[in-house]
Amino acid sequence: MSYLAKPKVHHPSLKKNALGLTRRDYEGSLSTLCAGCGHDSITAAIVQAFWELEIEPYKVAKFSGIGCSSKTPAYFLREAHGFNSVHGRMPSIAAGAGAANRDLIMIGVSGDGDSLSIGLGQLCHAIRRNVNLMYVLENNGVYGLTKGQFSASADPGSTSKRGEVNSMSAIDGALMALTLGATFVARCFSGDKAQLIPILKAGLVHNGFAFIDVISPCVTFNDHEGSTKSYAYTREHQIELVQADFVPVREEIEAEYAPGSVQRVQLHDGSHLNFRKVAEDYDATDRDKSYAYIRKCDEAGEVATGLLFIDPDTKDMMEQAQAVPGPLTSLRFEDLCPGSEALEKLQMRFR
Amino acid sequence: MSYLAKPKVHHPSLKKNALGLTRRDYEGSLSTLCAGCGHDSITAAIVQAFWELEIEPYKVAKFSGIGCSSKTPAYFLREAHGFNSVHGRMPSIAAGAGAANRDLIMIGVSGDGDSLSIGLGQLCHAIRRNVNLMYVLENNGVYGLTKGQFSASADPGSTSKRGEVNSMSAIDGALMALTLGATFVARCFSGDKAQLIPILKAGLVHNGFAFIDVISPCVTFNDHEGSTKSYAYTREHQIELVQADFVPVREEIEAEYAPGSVQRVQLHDGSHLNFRKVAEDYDATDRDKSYAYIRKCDEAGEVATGLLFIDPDTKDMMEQAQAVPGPLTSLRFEDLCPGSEALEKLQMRFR
Amino acid sequence: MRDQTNDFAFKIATANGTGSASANGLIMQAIFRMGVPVTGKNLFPSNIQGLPTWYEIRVSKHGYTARTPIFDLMVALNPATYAKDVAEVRSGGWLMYDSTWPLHDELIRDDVTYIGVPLAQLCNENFKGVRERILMKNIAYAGALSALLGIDPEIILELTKEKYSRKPALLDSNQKAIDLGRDYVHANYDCPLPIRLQPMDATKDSILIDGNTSASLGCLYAGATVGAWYPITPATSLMEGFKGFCQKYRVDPETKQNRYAILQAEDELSAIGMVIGASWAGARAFTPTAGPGISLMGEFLGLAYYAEIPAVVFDVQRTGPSTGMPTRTQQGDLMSCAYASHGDTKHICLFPSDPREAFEMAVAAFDLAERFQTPVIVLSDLDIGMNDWMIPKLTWDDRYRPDRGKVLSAEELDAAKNFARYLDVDGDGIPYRTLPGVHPKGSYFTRGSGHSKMGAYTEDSDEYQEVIDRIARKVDSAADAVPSPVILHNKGARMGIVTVGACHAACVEAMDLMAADGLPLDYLRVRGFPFGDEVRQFLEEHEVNFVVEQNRDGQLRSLLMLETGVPRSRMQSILYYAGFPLSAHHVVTGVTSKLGVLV
Amino acid sequence: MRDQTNDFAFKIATANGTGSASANGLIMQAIFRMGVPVTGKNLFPSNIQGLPTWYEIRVSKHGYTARTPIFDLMVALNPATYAKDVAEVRSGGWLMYDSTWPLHDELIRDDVTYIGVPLAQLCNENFKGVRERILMKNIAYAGALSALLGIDPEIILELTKEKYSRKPALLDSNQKAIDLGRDYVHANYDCPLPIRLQPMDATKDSILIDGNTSASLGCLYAGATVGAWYPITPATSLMEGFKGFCQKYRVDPETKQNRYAILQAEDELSAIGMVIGASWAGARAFTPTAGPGISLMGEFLGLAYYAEIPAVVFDVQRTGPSTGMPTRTQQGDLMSCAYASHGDTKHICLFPSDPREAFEMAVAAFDLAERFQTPVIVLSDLDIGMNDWMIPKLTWDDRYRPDRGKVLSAEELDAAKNFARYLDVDGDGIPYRTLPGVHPKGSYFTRGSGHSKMGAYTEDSDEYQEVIDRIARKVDSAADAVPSPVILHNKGARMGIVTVGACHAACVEAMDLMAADGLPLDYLRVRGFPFGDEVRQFLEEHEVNFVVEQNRDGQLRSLLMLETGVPRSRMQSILYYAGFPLSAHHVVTGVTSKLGVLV
Ligand SMILES: Cc1ncc(C[n+]2csc(CCOP(=O)(O)OP(=O)(O)O)c2C)c(N)n1
Ligand SMILES: Cc1ncc(C[n+]2csc(CCOP(=O)(O)OP(=O)(O)O)c2C)c(N)n1
Ligand code: SF4
Ligand code: SF4
Ligand SMILES: [Mg+2]
Ligand SMILES: [Mg+2]
Repeated sequence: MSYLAKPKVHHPSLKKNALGLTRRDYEGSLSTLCAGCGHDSITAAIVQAFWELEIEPYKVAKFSGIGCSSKTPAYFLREAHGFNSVHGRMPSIAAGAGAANRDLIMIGVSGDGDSLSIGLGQLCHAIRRNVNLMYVLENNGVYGLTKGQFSASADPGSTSKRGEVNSMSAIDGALMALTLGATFVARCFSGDKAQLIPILKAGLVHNGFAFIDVISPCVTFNDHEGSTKSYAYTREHQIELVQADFVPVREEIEAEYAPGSVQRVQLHDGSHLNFRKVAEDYDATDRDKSYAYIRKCDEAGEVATGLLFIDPDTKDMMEQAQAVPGPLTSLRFEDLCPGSEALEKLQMRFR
Repeated sequence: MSYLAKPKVHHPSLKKNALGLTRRDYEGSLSTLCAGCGHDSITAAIVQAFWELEIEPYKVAKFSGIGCSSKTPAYFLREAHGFNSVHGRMPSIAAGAGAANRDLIMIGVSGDGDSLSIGLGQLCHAIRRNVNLMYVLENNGVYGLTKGQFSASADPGSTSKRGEVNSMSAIDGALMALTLGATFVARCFSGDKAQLIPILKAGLVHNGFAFIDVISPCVTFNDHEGSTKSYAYTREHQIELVQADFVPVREEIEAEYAPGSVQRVQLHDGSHLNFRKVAEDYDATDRDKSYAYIRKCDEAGEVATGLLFIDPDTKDMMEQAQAVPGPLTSLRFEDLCPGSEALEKLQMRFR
Repeated sequence: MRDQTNDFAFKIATANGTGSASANGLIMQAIFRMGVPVTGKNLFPSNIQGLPTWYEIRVSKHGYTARTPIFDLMVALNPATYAKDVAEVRSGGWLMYDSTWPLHDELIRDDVTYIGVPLAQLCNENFKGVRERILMKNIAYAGALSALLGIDPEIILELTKEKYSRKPALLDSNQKAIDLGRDYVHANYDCPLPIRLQPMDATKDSILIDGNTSASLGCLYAGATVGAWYPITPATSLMEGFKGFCQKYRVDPETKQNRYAILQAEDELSAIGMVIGASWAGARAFTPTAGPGISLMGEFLGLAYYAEIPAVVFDVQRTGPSTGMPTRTQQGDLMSCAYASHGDTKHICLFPSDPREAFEMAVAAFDLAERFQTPVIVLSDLDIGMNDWMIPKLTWDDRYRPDRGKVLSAEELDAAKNFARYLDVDGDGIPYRTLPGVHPKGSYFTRGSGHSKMGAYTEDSDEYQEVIDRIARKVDSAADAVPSPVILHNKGARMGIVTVGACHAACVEAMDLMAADGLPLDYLRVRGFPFGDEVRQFLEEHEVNFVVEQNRDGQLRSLLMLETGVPRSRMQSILYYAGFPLSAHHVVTGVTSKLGVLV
Repeated sequence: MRDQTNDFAFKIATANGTGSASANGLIMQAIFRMGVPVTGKNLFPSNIQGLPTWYEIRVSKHGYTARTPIFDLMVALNPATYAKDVAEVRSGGWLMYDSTWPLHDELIRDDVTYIGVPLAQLCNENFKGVRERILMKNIAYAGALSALLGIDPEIILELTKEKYSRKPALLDSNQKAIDLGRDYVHANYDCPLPIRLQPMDATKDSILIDGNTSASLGCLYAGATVGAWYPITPATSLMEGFKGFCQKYRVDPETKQNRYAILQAEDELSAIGMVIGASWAGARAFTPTAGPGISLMGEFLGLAYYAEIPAVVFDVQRTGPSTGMPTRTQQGDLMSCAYASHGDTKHICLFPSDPREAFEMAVAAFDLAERFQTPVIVLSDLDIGMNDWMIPKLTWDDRYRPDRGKVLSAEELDAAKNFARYLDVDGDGIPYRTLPGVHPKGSYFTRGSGHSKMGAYTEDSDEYQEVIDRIARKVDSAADAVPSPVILHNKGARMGIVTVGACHAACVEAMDLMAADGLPLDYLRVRGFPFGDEVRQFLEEHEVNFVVEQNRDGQLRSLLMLETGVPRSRMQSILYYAGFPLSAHHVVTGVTSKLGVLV
């Protein structure tokens, strides 16, 4: 809200990145979310990830739907355009923006209601299209902003704050994304920055749709006994299948890993990921293996986290459209309009 | 169309079922689809399945969206109510009807455009809700009624009649249904009645959402070289993982199977299925195994068919709602309206 | 100076999510129990915790229920809005604040009396734990207020007891907090203030209730069995209310099974689809929503209109367009609802003015939807739906039986020679319906594509036209069946006020004020659409009609022009669309300024 | 008997999916090449194969392009519709049929001349294979017709050569089929009939084109780079046309990469979302749809209106409501488009009357959308979009440059002190925009929720109201920017005809007829919404205005009442909504019957 604009004081002490920007320069207005909301931690991680990647904020476009989670793009990257669209329809807005200007660095933030209920169709088709968008699903198992109804990610058997039991099966965004051919699938916990930040960085660099499901507890409506999206439950049941270290282009690869223990995946901009297998025999580049592995964890009552799957060399939406490089918005009108002569000529067809 | 109403002549010769009805009694008006359309074969199989199950037509409710496929409910069960709703939104109509009257035997017919594009969200949520509906997806990889654009089930690399190549990944309805916790998942080929009919019968008896993906070639727009939904391609690449024999309640189980070769699954009405494993080590009651198996076939360029997965004892939507047995529509008003005294009393809360 | 006993208004400024809601409710209810007419308006943010929220309480011995923008006392407990709140007190009024911290000089007005109560300090001394201290602070101010306004302590005690009967620990701390506030005020100020309460006997036949709750009661009593919804402010509490009542009155005593089904849909398209499917199969089904939901339901509403399927929709309107201000009120969906969906359509709409009519019209909606086999939209709004109104007790006639319309039973179908779904057998434009699963002869194919009166698919012009012409006649004929307008004639009145919905309270108060100033006005409030002929007559009887409504574009006036043919020149728009409930003040200034122009 | 040379109409009845379309096209084009004005109306079913379909060709030396319901010749080739077709021939007219099989007696009218041609027999004798025989039958009748009507054989030959230049085999069989038909007729009947063709010189500056194709050309020339769509009849061919032109004119000659992106969305909600996203990011983007799509786009259109984002939508209207008759025409979406979405909204609409205006208005739509930062809806219809119209050649002014509206460049932002998205800097109600990825100073947060003129989130009444009041002013000011109405004054006219879109052709023809009968009328055709003041003036200048439109509820009249304030009493509705293109006949009978009542 206007009167909540955060004072942009500069502490000379703050560390600067290569652009000479401090973390503060990647923040937005003051959060109006509940104290302790998981979403705020994710916002902090996003700020950190952009700062570390040394991205100029104004080159970024932020998208969201409607919900507490969807409010958060206002809380980071003050100097980037933001688009808080309508409920569940953010993916189409982002796809359109990406078509107009493929050079935009696009991040979308959504909630489990916004993404898996009203927005399920658009999310699935954005995955199919491989829109070049990092999509962060802030997953708390409820509709926070409308005060705590079950969302489609609520696990069967889990209970609402009022004690009702959810009977419907849950939609697991990660499994669904894998099934739909997503090229980047991760699951994290808002409470685990060490894991979240490198994955966010990889997601931003990934060429295509990066789906990141982040368990993000709702302290007000879904942090109780009986919830499977509470801080306590997630801490207890989270298991990390892989640890992904993001290595930017210019940094040297330290060979400090025990041989064989690490899988190296090159990203399209030259940077790469080092996967340290926590669960050995896990292969984050094998779609079916990861699917099966996540299912195994489900059966064991564990919440599988980490960068679960990546296919680094795929064509994003605009490559599939075989569009010219650079923004369509910067094409000269002369290169778009065939002109009067051509019009005269082509009309012979209609005689 | 009115003037296409089919003459309902009765050939005494025609075989009658226990209700004394012939196949003719399960037909509808004359099809207006293209000669050779796969959808017409499915219609014929549906007629056969209902006739064999000896279901009174008027107890059935037929639902569809919009498309060539969605026209077909007019072509079977003349004596059943039909509801040709709007594009992609049939599942919600069926869910509502099922809530009002859970005794209705509900069948939904849709197309790949109706189900996987505009209707994807509703389909997924009907699966989650486990609406007691047999859902037949007549899958031809194109939008037939709008003249042949790619649908979301078109395989990457397959070509349109005009020669365009599809670049987007395909949505495999069966895999998606498995991922969403569907309790009955099958895939068939419209050209294979022997396989289709028992599966349709099982789907009708199944207590919950029965998802049946039927490859149903569009002879006019998608039956060419380069299509992966053509008759030729499907015949060549179809492989049957399991053969399901449907055994109605009153029939004896003939033990004519080689011991071990058959898996017996009991359905909630007492009838059951005998699975003859074509691919041995296939288990149609193991969600993850079937998922993996289908994926393996995909990799091998094979189209896995059969009753791929079934979980016979689950709660359908109305059981989850803990609703009274029988139609809500037949409750007496006295049992619904608390009356004036109760109103007087409860208002003490508001003083 | 006028006596303000039982005739004043005050406003409480806090931050949301801090428990102030229950304190405000406590005060409201206590005043009500003293027999004094009272209404409350909750102005809350679209947010869960920590943002400014206000609660306005108006005490009116005359029984006026409209919002008043003039406040005698401000309870300013939110530093974030001090400046705004201080400015809003009327000259000569009072301001209560938490004196644990001093007030900045610029907040001091010398025409206002300041009442400092060290709430935080008191609670910090007497309670442990951050959360409890915050909560108790908000109970303590209730105690302080009760002293300042002369609220009967017995009643407060009784209410807290009722509330915490099952939680003795809470009861004690609450009681303690109340005493802290009251005692401090008694010790430091002479109480009560000139704005004070005196017991009356004006509320014993009334209740305090919000319109979503009463509407959900209407659905319960009308026999609705299927509720489908997707949560949205300010409609959410309607379905939550219905669920609560069903859990109490719709559970089979033996089997504990439910005589209802509530489906939480994945979105509004699905919710209205479920309602249409359920109604098609013969249930009374409904869905509550708000503006964005209405937009999303457009396609399906057209299907129900053309395929002639009953459907009941509650549009609890909020401030638009788009997401707008979800926690503010408006009447901005009139046009969207009346003509929802592409192509030629027109929908029956009902316009409650308060929670009582919300209850009655909920029942009427189901009868009309089934009788006319078409969607019926009840246009409530956030003010009606979410604020606590004092209304006469709801009553119920046990002889009521649902009007299921022309539905053919199995017996009738057995007897019938044949059945044609869209045939105008009775010449009233209403065809006969059948339900699935009832009888082979009843079968037909429902479709939103072209169909003949026999129910067959058609692309034939005449067959198509015959059906849609009949549907137009049918819906227009509903004008005589919807609730008739409220019409008041006043002696000597030459001009009229025409309005809709929640504007009622402010309009009638404004008319009293203007009559007192020698400007009597006639009054008409539409309650249903399509409009009956009385509406046209009223408009034509009056040279000048002031059309009062809460939207920017004068949508009620638009509907009046379109449907009655009365020219715009006879209608003067008085519009208020800032998002708060309408006050008599807005109406009076609106009328007088127009008159300034007119004369 | 009047000379019908170059002045007659005939109708061809076949089944769809049998190749008759190309035969009909061939005949149309041949007549056109003879220099004779001609138009065709395709009446096809919502189905792919085997259902009745009709093609109506009107030859008019006067250049009238409206549909005529009177047919001099019926080419009855579909036994399923024989009865209907025979009945439609004017008394004294001709009927050609396939005499391979005899006609039933009840099909014989003695006031009609029957021309039997054994098409099936001829083709069975001369061609092999079921499919080829069916196809060739439909070419053979073209040959027969060319003889009966005196179409220049040379031109037919030339056209077939052009068409099959790359398929010599097909060329031969087609040529052969044509000869079969022609020779048989020449041998058995004396040709040509009194309804005959004679070369003229009236078409050399014209083209035959449908409005979806011309609209897609408009998008190409306007510089649209992003097209998002979901297939729907009758809008599908608009995007397919755009794709075709882009493949020819928008591919980088070296790299073969595309200077456009066409996104086939999963539904209309997604399609309009993509358009809004692309426009927000600075591209010219559009989506073609029909009624059902408009209903589904409602929520997003409200967002674009309130967040002030350009968006171009083509609504190629079809017969509603709901799915209605997808292959029939209507003007039923006027109200839905003008006020789409919940809350207070109003949208700029453009109303082309033929393919030429569809081209021009497509271009205008992008300029208006970007200039006013709001959605613009071009309301075409199936008649304009899918039928072949004879129109003057399209022209293009190479000096044209897109009006991108107030978009701040990086340089401007650099220079600017600060940027406020929704500030009315110039007092014209239009704020300044920035695009993402351009400059840090340009950043702002776009939202459909309450916002202040600075672009900040707000729940403050005044801040909210300031913005929506400006938006209302902004959109109303577009009245002077949309294409002005076409106004014709006729000597002695006291009454006026007011209409919209494709009704034009029928109205002007009707006016000629009525003028000849001594009833001169003035004429106004609206071309844009909001209406300019000329519209109000015209309506007020005429005691009686006949409002001619193609919907049931008089939606244009409604818009005129609402926006001009002119009372309904001055407007007499003349409605035709049976789904076929409007004919002068409907207008004349409409007017005269009203006059009967009036006098
Ligand atoms: C069309 C529409 N329907 C309903 C709403 C009301 N609504 C706002 S947010 C929300 C759900 C948000 O849940 P989620 O996406 O999980 O976000 P969270 O608040 O939990 O972070 C709903 C239903 C809306 N704004 N628009
Ligand atoms: C809201 C809406 N959008 C678009 C259409 C146009 N439309 C009709 S059928 C169809 C696609 C049908 O494809 P599918 O479901 O695969 O059925 P098929 O014809 O292939 O059997 C479309 C896009 C429509 N009727 N309604
Ligand atoms: S309600 Fe829940 S999701 Fe929303 S801000 Fe509060 S804690 Fe976060
Ligand atoms: S177009 Fe395709 S899907 Fe439609 S009827 Fe013909 S063959 Fe079947
Ligand atoms: Mg959530
Ligand atoms: Mg299809």
